[in-house]
Amino acid sequence: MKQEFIIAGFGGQGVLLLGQMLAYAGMLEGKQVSWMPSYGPEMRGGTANCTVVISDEEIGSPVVSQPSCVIALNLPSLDKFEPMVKPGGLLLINSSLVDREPRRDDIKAVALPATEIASELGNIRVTNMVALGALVQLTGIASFSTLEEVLKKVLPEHRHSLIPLNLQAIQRGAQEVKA
Amino acid sequence: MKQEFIIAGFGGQGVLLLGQMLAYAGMLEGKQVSWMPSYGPEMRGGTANCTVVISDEEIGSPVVSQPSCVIALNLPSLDKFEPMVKPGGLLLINSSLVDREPRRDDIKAVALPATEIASELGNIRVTNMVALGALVQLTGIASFSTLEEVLKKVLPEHRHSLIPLNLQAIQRGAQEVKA
Amino acid sequence: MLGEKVLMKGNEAIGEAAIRAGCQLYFAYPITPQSELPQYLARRMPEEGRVFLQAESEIAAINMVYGAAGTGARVMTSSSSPGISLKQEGISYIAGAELPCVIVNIVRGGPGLGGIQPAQSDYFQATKGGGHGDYRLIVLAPASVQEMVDLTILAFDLADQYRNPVMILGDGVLGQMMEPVEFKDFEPVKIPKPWATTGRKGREKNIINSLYLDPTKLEEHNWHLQAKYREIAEKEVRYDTYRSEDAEVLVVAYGITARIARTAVDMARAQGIAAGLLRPITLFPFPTEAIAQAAEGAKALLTVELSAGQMVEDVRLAVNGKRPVYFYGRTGGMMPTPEEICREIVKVAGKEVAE
Amino acid sequence: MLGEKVLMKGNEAIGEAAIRAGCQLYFAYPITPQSELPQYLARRMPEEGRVFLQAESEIAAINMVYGAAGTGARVMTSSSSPGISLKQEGISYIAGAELPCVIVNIVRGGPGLGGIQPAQSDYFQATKGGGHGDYRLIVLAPASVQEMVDLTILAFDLADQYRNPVMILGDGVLGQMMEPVEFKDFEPVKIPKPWATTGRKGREKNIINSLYLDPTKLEEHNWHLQAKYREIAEKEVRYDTYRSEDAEVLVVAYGITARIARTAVDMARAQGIAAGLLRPITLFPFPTEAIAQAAEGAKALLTVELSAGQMVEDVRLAVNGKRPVYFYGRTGGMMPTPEEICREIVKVAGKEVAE
Amino acid sequence: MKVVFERPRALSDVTTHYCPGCTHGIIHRLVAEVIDELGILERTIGVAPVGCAVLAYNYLECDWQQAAHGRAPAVATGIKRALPDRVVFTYQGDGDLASIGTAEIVHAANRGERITVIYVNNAIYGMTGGQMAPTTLEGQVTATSPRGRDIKQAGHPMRMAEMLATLPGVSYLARVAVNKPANIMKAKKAIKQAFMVQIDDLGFGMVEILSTCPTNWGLQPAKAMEWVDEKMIPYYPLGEFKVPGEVK
Amino acid sequence: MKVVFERPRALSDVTTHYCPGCTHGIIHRLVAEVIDELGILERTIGVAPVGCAVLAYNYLECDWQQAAHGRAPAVATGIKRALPDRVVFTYQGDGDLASIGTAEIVHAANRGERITVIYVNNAIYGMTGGQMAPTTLEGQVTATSPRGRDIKQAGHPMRMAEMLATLPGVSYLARVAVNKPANIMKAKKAIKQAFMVQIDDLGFGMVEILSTCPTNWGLQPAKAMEWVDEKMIPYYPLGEFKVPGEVK
Amino acid sequence: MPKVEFNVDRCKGCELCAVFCPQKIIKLSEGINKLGYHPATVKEMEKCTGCAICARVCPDCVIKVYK
Amino acid sequence: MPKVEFNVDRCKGCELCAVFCPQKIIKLSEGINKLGYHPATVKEMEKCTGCAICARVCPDCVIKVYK
Ligand SMILES: Cc1ncc(C[n+]2csc(CCOP(=O)(O)OP(=O)(O)O)c2C)c(N)n1
Ligand SMILES: Cc1ncc(C[n+]2csc(CCOP(=O)(O)OP(=O)(O)O)c2C)c(N)n1
Ligand code: SF4
Ligand code: SF4
Ligand code: SF4
Ligand code: SF4
Ligand code: SF4
Ligand code: SF4
Ligand SMILES: [Mg+2]
Ligand SMILES: [Mg+2]
Repeated sequence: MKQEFIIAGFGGQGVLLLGQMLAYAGMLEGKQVSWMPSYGPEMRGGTANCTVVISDEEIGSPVVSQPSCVIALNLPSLDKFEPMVKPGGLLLINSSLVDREPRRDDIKAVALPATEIASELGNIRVTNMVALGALVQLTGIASFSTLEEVLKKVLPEHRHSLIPLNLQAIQRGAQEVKA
Repeated sequence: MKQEFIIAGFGGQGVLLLGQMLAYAGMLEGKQVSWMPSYGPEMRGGTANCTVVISDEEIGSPVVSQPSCVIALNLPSLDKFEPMVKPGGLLLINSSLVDREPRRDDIKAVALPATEIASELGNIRVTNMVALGALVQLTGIASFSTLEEVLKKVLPEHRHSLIPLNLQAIQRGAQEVKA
Repeated sequence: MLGEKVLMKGNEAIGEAAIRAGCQLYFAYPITPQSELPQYLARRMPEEGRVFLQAESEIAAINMVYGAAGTGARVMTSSSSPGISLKQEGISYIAGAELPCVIVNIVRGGPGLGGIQPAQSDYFQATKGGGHGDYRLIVLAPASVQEMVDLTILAFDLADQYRNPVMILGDGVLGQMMEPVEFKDFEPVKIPKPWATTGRKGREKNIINSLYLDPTKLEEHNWHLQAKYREIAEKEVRYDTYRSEDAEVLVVAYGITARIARTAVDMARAQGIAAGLLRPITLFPFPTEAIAQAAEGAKALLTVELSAGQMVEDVRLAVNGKRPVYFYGRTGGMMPTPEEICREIVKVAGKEVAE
Repeated sequence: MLGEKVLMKGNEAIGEAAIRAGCQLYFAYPITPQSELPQYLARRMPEEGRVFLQAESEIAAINMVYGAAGTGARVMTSSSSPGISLKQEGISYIAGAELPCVIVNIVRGGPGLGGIQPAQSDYFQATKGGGHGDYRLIVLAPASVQEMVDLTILAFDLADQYRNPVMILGDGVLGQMMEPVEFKDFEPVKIPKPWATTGRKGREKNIINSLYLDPTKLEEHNWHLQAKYREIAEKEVRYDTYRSEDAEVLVVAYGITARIARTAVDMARAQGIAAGLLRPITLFPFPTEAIAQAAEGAKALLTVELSAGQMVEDVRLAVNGKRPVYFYGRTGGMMPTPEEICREIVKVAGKEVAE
Repeated sequence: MKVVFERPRALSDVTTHYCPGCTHGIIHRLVAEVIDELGILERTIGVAPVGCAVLAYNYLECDWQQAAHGRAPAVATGIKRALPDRVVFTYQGDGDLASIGTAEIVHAANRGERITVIYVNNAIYGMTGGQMAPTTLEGQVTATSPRGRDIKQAGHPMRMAEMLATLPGVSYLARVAVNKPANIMKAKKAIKQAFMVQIDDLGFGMVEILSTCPTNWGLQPAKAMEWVDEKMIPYYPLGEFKVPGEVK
Repeated sequence: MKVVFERPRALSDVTTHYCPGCTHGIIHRLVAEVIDELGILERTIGVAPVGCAVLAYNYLECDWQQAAHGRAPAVATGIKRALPDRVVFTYQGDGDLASIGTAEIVHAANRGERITVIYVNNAIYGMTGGQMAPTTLEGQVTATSPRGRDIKQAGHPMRMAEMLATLPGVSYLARVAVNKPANIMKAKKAIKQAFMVQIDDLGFGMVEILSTCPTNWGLQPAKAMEWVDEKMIPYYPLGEFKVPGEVK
Repeated sequence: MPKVEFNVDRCKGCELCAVFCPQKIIKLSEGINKLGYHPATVKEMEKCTGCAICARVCPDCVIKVYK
Repeated sequence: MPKVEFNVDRCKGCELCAVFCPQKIIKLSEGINKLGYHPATVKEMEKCTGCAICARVCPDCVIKVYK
């Protein structure tokens, strides 16, 4: 079993962290994982994305041209990555910032008002966690208890106070797509 | 016809110029010529030498391992180059500064008190010209009128006043070995 | 961190591995895409009581490496393509003076300022000597973050063992990507360095030098170096194979490209083509023998690189005309997809295997 | 000086030829064994109302060349091995930005500070790219002082024609030796340079640049460069042969070594061995075809270099396993004698031709 | 109604890649205004550095060359020697000019090279993500000085203006800041002076400009402007260090 | 009868490759005397330059590294950082230090690197056969300034001591000459000081020493000594430019 | 009457104009421009003196000033 | 009585000792040493004051001084 994710959005939306948490969760659950960011000065103010591969077997290419799942947190990301989703794959759209419908009908597209939910939770910076929750709910790629463990690992000590908020965001994201 | 010369001595003895004049003379007489100096900081105070090839045909190697003629203006040069002279070749020794006999008997060795002659002429800096005169006399590699022309070419304008002295040295060198 | 798996960036993994390997000093100048390495060591080296120094330039950095290596310390520098070009004189000096050290090049697209995306277009520079004179670096090409750790540790040992600079040749993706790594417990090899300049107390004076004014001496030194390189070529070749035993199309690729090619090999096999992969781990010494042998069984070879074709020359030299050697390359920071490489394998198979 | 033969040092001959070729600026830093070149131009350039500037370093010199070349002027720099290593970043920039210029390397023994005697151990650096990224220099290898003149003039033309840096690869002997040379009357080729940065008066602005942040653009640029290099490879190969038609042992050598090998070929012929010589004049583009063809008729090839074996790889790639390719080299400033090379020819003949 | 302020002609009508509030943008505009006022756009050649300003060639309407990291003064020398009647300037960051490019700037200054140098000191390596620069202040936290710059280990913040002012080839040298309106006006004057000494063939002209890097300083743009006043100017005093006439 | 003068222990008992009358030899002896007097021979590491002093490693009895042209301060930094309790010095010519090695010397000085720099200024490139150095005087004829150094083309002779003295990392900096007995005594004192500031961990120490190159100046050794007085010292004034205590 | 004009899609919302405007009449809008920023705008244009300080501190040359 | 000793085969005949000796008692000899130079020598040793100035200016450390 191998799943390939591309997570994309604006520079400040925390897409790299989202991807790292996903990879971390996969690793903690005994899978092979790789995380690869886009990088460079053009990130400044622009868009960022990362590719995560989670697999039962040794990972060949960390570069992916047909991801099984794409999270698009803004419109440019949707435009760029929608065409790449593997037929039958999953496309998670941050409908708070994207006002168009998906164009493909051979994939499963899910609209998630991630920024609005985050803003309801009092901090739009947890948009990425809302999306992560939804993703995990939709794919079952990791357990929620693993995500809690991951949060402890990726957040520096002095930020641990933020863990409850992040967990809440993850849960809200999950709930949203359960419905 | 091809002749290969190695001219060697102390740094200040003008061996490079001697070789250049030889090459120039060859060129003016329509031959193919090459001149190759030893170079480097070790020349400082040490020994210097150059290799001259004069040939009727295109010159292959400007590097020579068996010169047809060697001029040794000091002892270290004699020690180094005597063994290299081609059998039957010529070895011209500045006997003013070298107090040993040549060791080879399969070559023609000529002793020339070049420094003493130069000093008689009032300037030991023309030691090289004395040797050149002797060499040309012994080998017939160029005519003396060519040498005069060469002097005009290689000496900068403001040194042309020295031409008579140099010519005199050349002639004295030639005379010395005629006898 | 011991034993446990951690998710790390390739650049940082090299940093941590260097610390485990006993690297005492690190000198470098920032450049994308390897800046996480100096940044990591800026924090970690002082924690360990070791030296992190940001040099005023890549040239200063490589010459600081020369000085520190000359004292017998384990020392490292890192950069990316343009910065490595600036180090060429220094590298030639280090090789000439036979000083052990580790040099990391996280390659980006060139030539010139080029771009900052991953590339493998510094292969020639690394393996044939971008600096002047006849010298060789030992060149190690990791293909995963774990291998960045393992080869960094190996690099320090090989450097000391052969008194030779060792280059780790990565690329922007390897430097930036995260994978789980494990740091195993080990004792860094300790090789005595009686030649080091540490102050002459209790011995004759030592001189670190690459100058030989007498050409007979310089030639002697050069033959000594060549003999050392031959010994390295005999003993230190490393490579990996994947489904190569019965391969009719043998793909040769290193580093990140080999990872992509591995997936492509699986794809090709799924299409019924007997593809296989040979991945050089040491680029110098190059696995010439292994490739020559593997070529025997194959119908054709396909070299894939993030360049316009550099390693392919060494593959051709290895195969020596016995089999056709094809090339597929992407440049300037573009990465081939597994599908793309698979298509090339199919093409080669069509040309050669079908007959 | 026109028409008349003059006796000149190789280094000075390059200087005078550059002036004839319309070189408007020269930037360099002193180093043995090429210092006669800057010294000659320090006198001659101002006489001609042109620019001689001793730069603060080789790095400054190559970057001054970049700037001046970017204005469309004909411009040159020169150095010897360690100094050329320092120029590698700049050379890669110049190649990336496609600026025409001439770079002279009068090679000395390496690696490191090495020595100052003649060598050919910078072949890889010159032909495969000592700098980062996929780029090529056009590399010209004169074998006589007259050819230093002729190839210098050619170098400026090729540089302008292909918008590419051209390297003249000589060695200490060629730089220091004197031979008669003739300067023929000619009109330097004038190629319009609408891309030059001269102030934007009357046109859109021009930008001299090698940065392409978008990897698709950088890849495009790289394929454009590669296409240019292929064109050069098709059109600009130059080589010379000597008694090669019926040669059973074909010696391949360039520069000063080819001169010595020529005498050795005669010696071998005198001993009844059908020896011949192929002398590459362009090292990039390499005369691959010519060697492949000449190899057909020969029994074996012998590559002779003042190095531990560099060009021999290109010879092997050309021959592609069809004939054995032997190598004989001297390093560190040592020169083989004709007798020595002849002995090697005899050895090769004994091994291959006798059968 | 009259237009009292608009985009100078020499400034390209495009969006820059600079971060919000980064004063590289102000400096670009000032250079463009000076070029307009001196009427030299069509005979000016700029040399872009490696650093955040690497793309400056997209933002000013003159001819440009993009130089290797630190080598802009050498590139400018090459251009100026080839075309002595053109106006040549470099635009360089503090990493570019004061670290890797030290030899090139010192020798261009010493030669009295007729070029103008716009030296943007933001006390950090902006483009590569906020590493320590030679100009980083004591105690300042950066990506490669995570505990703050330690003088004993990393040396003192480099005052390039003071050092270069000792060289007789320098004709004009000033340090200015662009952190508030009054300073911006002074900065423009200094930039103009630095171009004028070139045009008048008096020698080398340079302006060191204290600039912000809100992104890597981790400060809001307005706070970054204050930080220049509070931290930078005390260590990097503003003023003219050399004016024409003092040249000997 | 007492020996009042003999070869210092740290000076190797061999013939040097220097030309007759070249004051590199005097400077070598002074450094050796200082090393003897400070008793540091067994913990001193020298860094030899590229230049006529490239073979210095054969002449002083300490450990040595031979550095690439101009990079001795970087090499010394590498050594000193590895072995902070050793005494590390560089010996560099004016081409080495003031031209190609400008960036390395400026930054070693600025870092206050605990090294001692012996800077031999002979206003020429000795080893390569007498080309113009950055320190070559106005009008001085050299192999690459055949009409004499022209300031407008080649820039001003570099006064490194004055320039480096502006850097706060510098603890001791003096200019001396070895062209007559009194100056030689003063030179030795300065060299000792420059070693002492290192041993006392005060910072960077450097002595610029005006030296002769009879060969490439085309002067007899004694005339060369006079030329230092007549031509060099007026432009390169002797004295201490920085002494410990002034460090801030 | 003095006024300022913003080239809205060039604004990066850095607020420097707002901070330095002596009249304190510049604010960031609620909306988002093409670049993804809240662009600056003037609410009470009648208070504008046309001093052009905003324009001089704007790093992105967003503002044109009339007087 | 003060005296100086020359390590003859180290002398390069540069004459610096001769020029700086306050007693002007140093001259170059007629003979040539191993290096090929006329080495310095003292003719009237009794005039030597043992001031060691000659030794201090000698670039080749040829001279040993006793007092
Ligand atoms: C030879 C080389 N070394 C390093 C780099 C990486 N690099 C790019 S920009 C930069 C520093 C830029 O800092 P600065 O000059 O202060 O400009 P800023 O970005 O702060 O404006 C560095 C180190 C490079 N491109 N080339
Ligand atoms: C990278 C490099 N560039 C140039 C040279 C050639 N070179 C050797 S010594 C020297 C100059 C020496 O002059 P200086 O430093 O003043 O020392 P001096 O010989 O005068 O004592 C040069 C340019 C070199 N060896 N390496
Ligand atoms: S990183 Fe800093 S200097 Fe660069 S554009 Fe952003 S704010 Fe400006
Ligand atoms: S060339 Fe000059 S500096 Fe070098 S040893 Fe001779 S006199 Fe001394
Ligand atoms: S012109 Fe002056 S008053 Fe008007 S908005 Fe700008 S800063 Fe404010
Ligand atoms: S200063 Fe300019 S970019 Fe910043 S908010 Fe105001 S108008 Fe927008
Ligand atoms: S010791 Fe003094 S007096 Fe005696 S020879 Fe030497 S310089 Fe002259
Ligand atoms: S100073 Fe020394 S080398 Fe010179 S002549 Fe006197 S003894 Fe000889
Ligand atoms: Mg900066
Ligand atoms: Mg010097």
